[in-house]
Amino acid sequence: MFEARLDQGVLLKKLLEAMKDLVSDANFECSPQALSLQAMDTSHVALVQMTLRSDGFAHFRCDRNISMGMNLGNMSKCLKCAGNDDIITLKAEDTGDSVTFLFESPNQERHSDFELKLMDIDSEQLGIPDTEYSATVKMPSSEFQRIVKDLSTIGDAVLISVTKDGIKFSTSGDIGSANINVRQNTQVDKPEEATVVDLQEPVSLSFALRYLNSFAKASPLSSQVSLRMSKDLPLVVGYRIVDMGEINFYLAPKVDDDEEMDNTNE
Amino acid sequence: MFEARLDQGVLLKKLLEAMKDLVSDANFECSPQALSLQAMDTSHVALVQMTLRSDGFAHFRCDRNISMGMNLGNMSKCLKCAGNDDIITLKAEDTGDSVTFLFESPNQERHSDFELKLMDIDSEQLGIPDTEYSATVKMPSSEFQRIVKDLSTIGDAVLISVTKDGIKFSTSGDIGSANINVRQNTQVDKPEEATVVDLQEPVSLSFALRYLNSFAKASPLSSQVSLRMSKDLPLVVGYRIVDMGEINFYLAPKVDDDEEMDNTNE
Amino acid sequence: MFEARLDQGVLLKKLLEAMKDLVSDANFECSPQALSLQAMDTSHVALVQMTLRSDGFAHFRCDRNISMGMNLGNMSKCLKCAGNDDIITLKAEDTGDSVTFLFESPNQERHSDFELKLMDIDSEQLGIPDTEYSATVKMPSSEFQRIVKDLSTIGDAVLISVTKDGIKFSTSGDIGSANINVRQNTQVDKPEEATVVDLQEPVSLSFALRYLNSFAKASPLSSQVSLRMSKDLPLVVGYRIVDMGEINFYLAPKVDDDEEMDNTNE
Amino acid sequence: YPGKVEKAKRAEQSVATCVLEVRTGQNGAEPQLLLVQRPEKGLLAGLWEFPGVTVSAEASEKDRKDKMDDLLQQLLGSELSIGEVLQRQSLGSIVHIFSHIRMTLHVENMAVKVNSPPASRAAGDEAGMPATKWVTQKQLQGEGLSSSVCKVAKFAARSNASGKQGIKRFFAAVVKD
Amino acid sequence: YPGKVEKAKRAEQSVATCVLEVRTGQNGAEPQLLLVQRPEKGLLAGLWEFPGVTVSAEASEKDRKDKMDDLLQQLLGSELSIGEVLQRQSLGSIVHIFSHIRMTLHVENMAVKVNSPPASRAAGDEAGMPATKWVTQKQLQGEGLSSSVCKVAKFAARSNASGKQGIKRFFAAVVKD
Amino acid sequence: YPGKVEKAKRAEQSVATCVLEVRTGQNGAEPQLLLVQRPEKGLLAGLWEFPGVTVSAEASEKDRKDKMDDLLQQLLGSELSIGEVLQRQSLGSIVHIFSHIRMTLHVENMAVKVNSPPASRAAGDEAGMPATKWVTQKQLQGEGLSSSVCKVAKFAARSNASGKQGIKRFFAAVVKD
Repeated sequence: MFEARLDQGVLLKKLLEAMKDLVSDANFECSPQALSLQAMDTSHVALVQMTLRSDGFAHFRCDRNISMGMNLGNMSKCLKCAGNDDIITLKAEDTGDSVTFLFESPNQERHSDFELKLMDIDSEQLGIPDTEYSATVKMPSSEFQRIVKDLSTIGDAVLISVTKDGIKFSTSGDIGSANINVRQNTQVDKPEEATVVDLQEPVSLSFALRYLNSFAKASPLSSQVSLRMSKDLPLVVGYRIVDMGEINFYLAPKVDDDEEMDNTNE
Repeated sequence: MFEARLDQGVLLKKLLEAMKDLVSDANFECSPQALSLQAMDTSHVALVQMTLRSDGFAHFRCDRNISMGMNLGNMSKCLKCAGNDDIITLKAEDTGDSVTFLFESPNQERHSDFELKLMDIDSEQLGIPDTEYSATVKMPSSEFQRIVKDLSTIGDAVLISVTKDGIKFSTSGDIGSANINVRQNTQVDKPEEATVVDLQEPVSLSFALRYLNSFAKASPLSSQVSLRMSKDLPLVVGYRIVDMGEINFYLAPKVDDDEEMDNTNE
Repeated sequence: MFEARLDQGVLLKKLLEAMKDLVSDANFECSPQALSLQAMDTSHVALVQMTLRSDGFAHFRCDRNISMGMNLGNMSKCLKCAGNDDIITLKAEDTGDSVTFLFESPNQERHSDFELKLMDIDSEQLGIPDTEYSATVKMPSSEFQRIVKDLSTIGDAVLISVTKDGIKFSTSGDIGSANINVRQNTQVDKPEEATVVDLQEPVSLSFALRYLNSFAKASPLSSQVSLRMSKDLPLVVGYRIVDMGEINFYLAPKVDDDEEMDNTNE
Repeated sequence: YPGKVEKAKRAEQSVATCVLEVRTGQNGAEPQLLLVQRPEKGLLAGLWEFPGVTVSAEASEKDRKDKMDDLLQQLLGSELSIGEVLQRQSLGSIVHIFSHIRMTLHVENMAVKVNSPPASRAAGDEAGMPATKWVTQKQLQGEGLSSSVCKVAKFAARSNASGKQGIKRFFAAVVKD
Repeated sequence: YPGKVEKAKRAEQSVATCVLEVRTGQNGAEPQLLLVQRPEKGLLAGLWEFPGVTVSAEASEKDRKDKMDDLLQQLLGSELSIGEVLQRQSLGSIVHIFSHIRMTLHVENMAVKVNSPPASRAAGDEAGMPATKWVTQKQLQGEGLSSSVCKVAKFAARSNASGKQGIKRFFAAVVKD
Repeated sequence: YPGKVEKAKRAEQSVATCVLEVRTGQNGAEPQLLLVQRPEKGLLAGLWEFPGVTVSAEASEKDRKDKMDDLLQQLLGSELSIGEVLQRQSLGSIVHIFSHIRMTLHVENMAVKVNSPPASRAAGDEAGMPATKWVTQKQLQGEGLSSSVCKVAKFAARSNASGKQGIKRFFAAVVKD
């Protein structure tokens, strides 16, 4: 028996919005410690890792570890039927082939249940080592979202360079080139507006903008995003979910002599 | 000579928005008592009946009964040119082949007239008997709109069941199933938030969701919607227009062994 | 060396939005007096003339006259990356083949530079004589925008008639006909709501609505628009940019016996 | 305002067409639909379609039904008269645009009970008469139908389906003065 | 930033093309447009098109006009020279994408007055010369034109139409230094 | 709620397919891809496709690999066994909708090193065996492939391209209990 009750149901709605365009099907892993998910996008270039700790739920019961395979598009359809103020409860039998979502309005006047069929999903589980990164930048998530969106109108790839003064995003394309610099800035009225650089050594890596745009859909989850980079390692784009856990996106850097992968005539 | 002046022109705009996707052409019947309309949708599954009483108009003159056939899409185009605060006047000669819409801005600075050609529309008039219904539910119209919209993402048909405690909407589809319960609730701060069940006997009927979604476009007309149901009879979805009249939508229940009608390959 | 710094960068954003759908490529002419542009739309029916005086800029340096050919669509993409509060600086070398846009956020935390390639554009320069117009109407730009949008749902061409009492816009099409009258009105609380007619003699001319709709995209630049007309001469639709300059659109009147030009089967 | 801007116009044409369905009432026998072959020359030459007849744009529903009765009488002779009309209803109209013609198809649907299945007629069997054939709904899908005929078939199929759950059967028709 | 991402590129080609219209000035005689047949091999082999000549991407408008003059001289010989040029204007350019070629068509429009209608020339009439023919605007629509030629024809038709209500005739051209 | 509304269903079919690539390791020699010809009758008769075998909808990835091994063994006999498998990976699945069939294609990609290029086999060379041929990626584009095969080819090409910058090479796979 698995049962988890989340007072702030909107969190789950936002999580699905953040993941559903990147990953079509994934296994939600339930354990006494957490509800978690790890999945690659279809092109195997990006990886998403989400953890919601059991102590962040209003109620959490997990008798034995189970894995619930779901189509994230269908799950998102379902969650769109929940109000933003609704309390959401997930329920699944250990041996069942479905999961139930209960939505309760705050005044208990309306309650809904949605039963979703589970799927068998073959998925490789990857071990993500605890790495020290050369550079970690925390910045407003809305700022990051806007930058990658803006640069996408100019080019396909972005070069991200971190120095002790700040972070620079550069791209170029048919019509010209662009550089956006954001300076370290800790003198702010609200902590969520700060931009903080934590640097071991300067680093400069290139990434496909369309993945970053996809990751940035997680912005509603947190006012700050953290970007972690080391030479020749994947970029980690992380959003903390207060009192609950986090969602991290991993993106392999672009190899320099790589052919543009969107070339295939589709 | 027909002439009707409506201080709250926005009402007419909302009415057209509520009907134009369901019905393409219809006759507006003018009599000294009312401006009214009755029409079936093209598939003859739903019927809409609108009545605006003459005493609800600022000025109303109808020398003899006339019938004005209009394409609701064109009429809606026309009304979209009226401001929400505009006073709208309809004018038609008894033997003319056009109707004129006058729009006056509240400060009289701007006035516009739109002349629309009338059409000859063959239409059957149906007699709608005054029926006692087994169940009548009044609920917030926005709530009803949201429920039918939400359920449309899961299935094509909805089973509506009314008991003395409340009303339940159920559907199922490829990805799973859903139930939404709304409880009777009369302890509300604002009367428009109440859900009131008036029950002779419990009733449970199945309807095509796409028609309900279409009806729900009338929500801006009234904060409350009434659902009236009896076994084997059409559902009536009604919206009252304060001091003016009402608009009622009738929908035939789905026959159980019916083939899904959207099957044709279009 | 050309360098121009505009504290209200949003002005430039709005200008591009006003022009980019009408004109695809154009030369920006830089002189010590002004940054200006003149261009015809691709069908050569309309002409746009924009002038931003050098004294309206926070900083303006133009060592020698240069002409910067740009694709307005690309320039607009670039400017969309500027925040509405950003300070925008344009920079170009006298002999360079690119222009640089600098965007600085008000708190200097973020600064971006976009380099756009310049194009060689063959363009005729037309001399626009200073004409006395028979009728000049100043009216709220939002009102004008709404009128031409509304009439576009009915017809393709609009007849604009000015008398001493006001201005009338008329159209007709398949579904009917429409007239919108706006009266002279100088008794207003806010000057931007006034409608003022300055008339030498009544005038009545016909124009293609799709161009007027395109011109009306300049409405965010100014709360008032001026319409200037004389018999057999182009209409001038003008927007003043406070302390900076103006943008004027010229549209040739429709010749009466003209075949409708959208007839070609596209 | 001096007259509206003129647009290039297509010729307007109104056609009454009927999806005629005969049922033998025998167990398991599927209803048969009547198709008629167009003349070998002209628009959509030689294609099969539901029986149709050109009517004036101002024709009332009754005018159209009369014209259709004439056509069916001519096509089927006495065959049809022996059958009992189970159902007959106007389904509404469809507009079909050809390059030079804007055709409004007024579609009606008629179900007739017969004792034995009617015979098809090949071209030339009878002088001056078009070829006819009877097909089931399923066979219809295999025919090389023109897109306007497909539209009619779908329209009729949908109307029939909806007929079962139509709203009209709940209310009495009001006869207007 | 180290060079932009490369994309697969189509070969670029610039072509000057001219919609040449001759008018005899006779009552009711419609203007005739010149079409030229493409070579039997290669891109769009054998199709009819407006006379066109490849120019360099950097060619100025004057360069293109000169090249077009040469081409027309060659195609029409002395025939054209007897005519009075009524109108000649550059209409702008159209980009047409073939699978491997990105063709920019610089379109000009030229109207010439002649005394008698010019003659067409069949393929082979004159060694090394393409076939030519003269068609009215109406006949043009019946021709099997490639889509790029259709584009040019529409473009020219529209520009002509707009010419009547063009904005240029209201303002004097400024000669730049 | 009494059962969901039924929709017309397509037959479901699961197929394991493999983009098999052999490399001779010789300088400049392009990899060759194996195509197999479909039977002369039935769905997509006679078209060339990547080797494929129907599997049950519940087949695990291992089941599919086993079935593919059997198929390749049968198609290529001992030829393949002499080669060293350079790479083999499951690329995911593609759904292709035919009019009556909903086919899920489980695509894998396999690269094998061989000493000499393998031979094609014409239809009838060996009783009961389909024709096979080896083509380069380039030649593949010239083949008259069905759209489902095109999808597989693109899918494999993209997966290969992304392989170079895939995320998996950065993390160790976790073996689940």
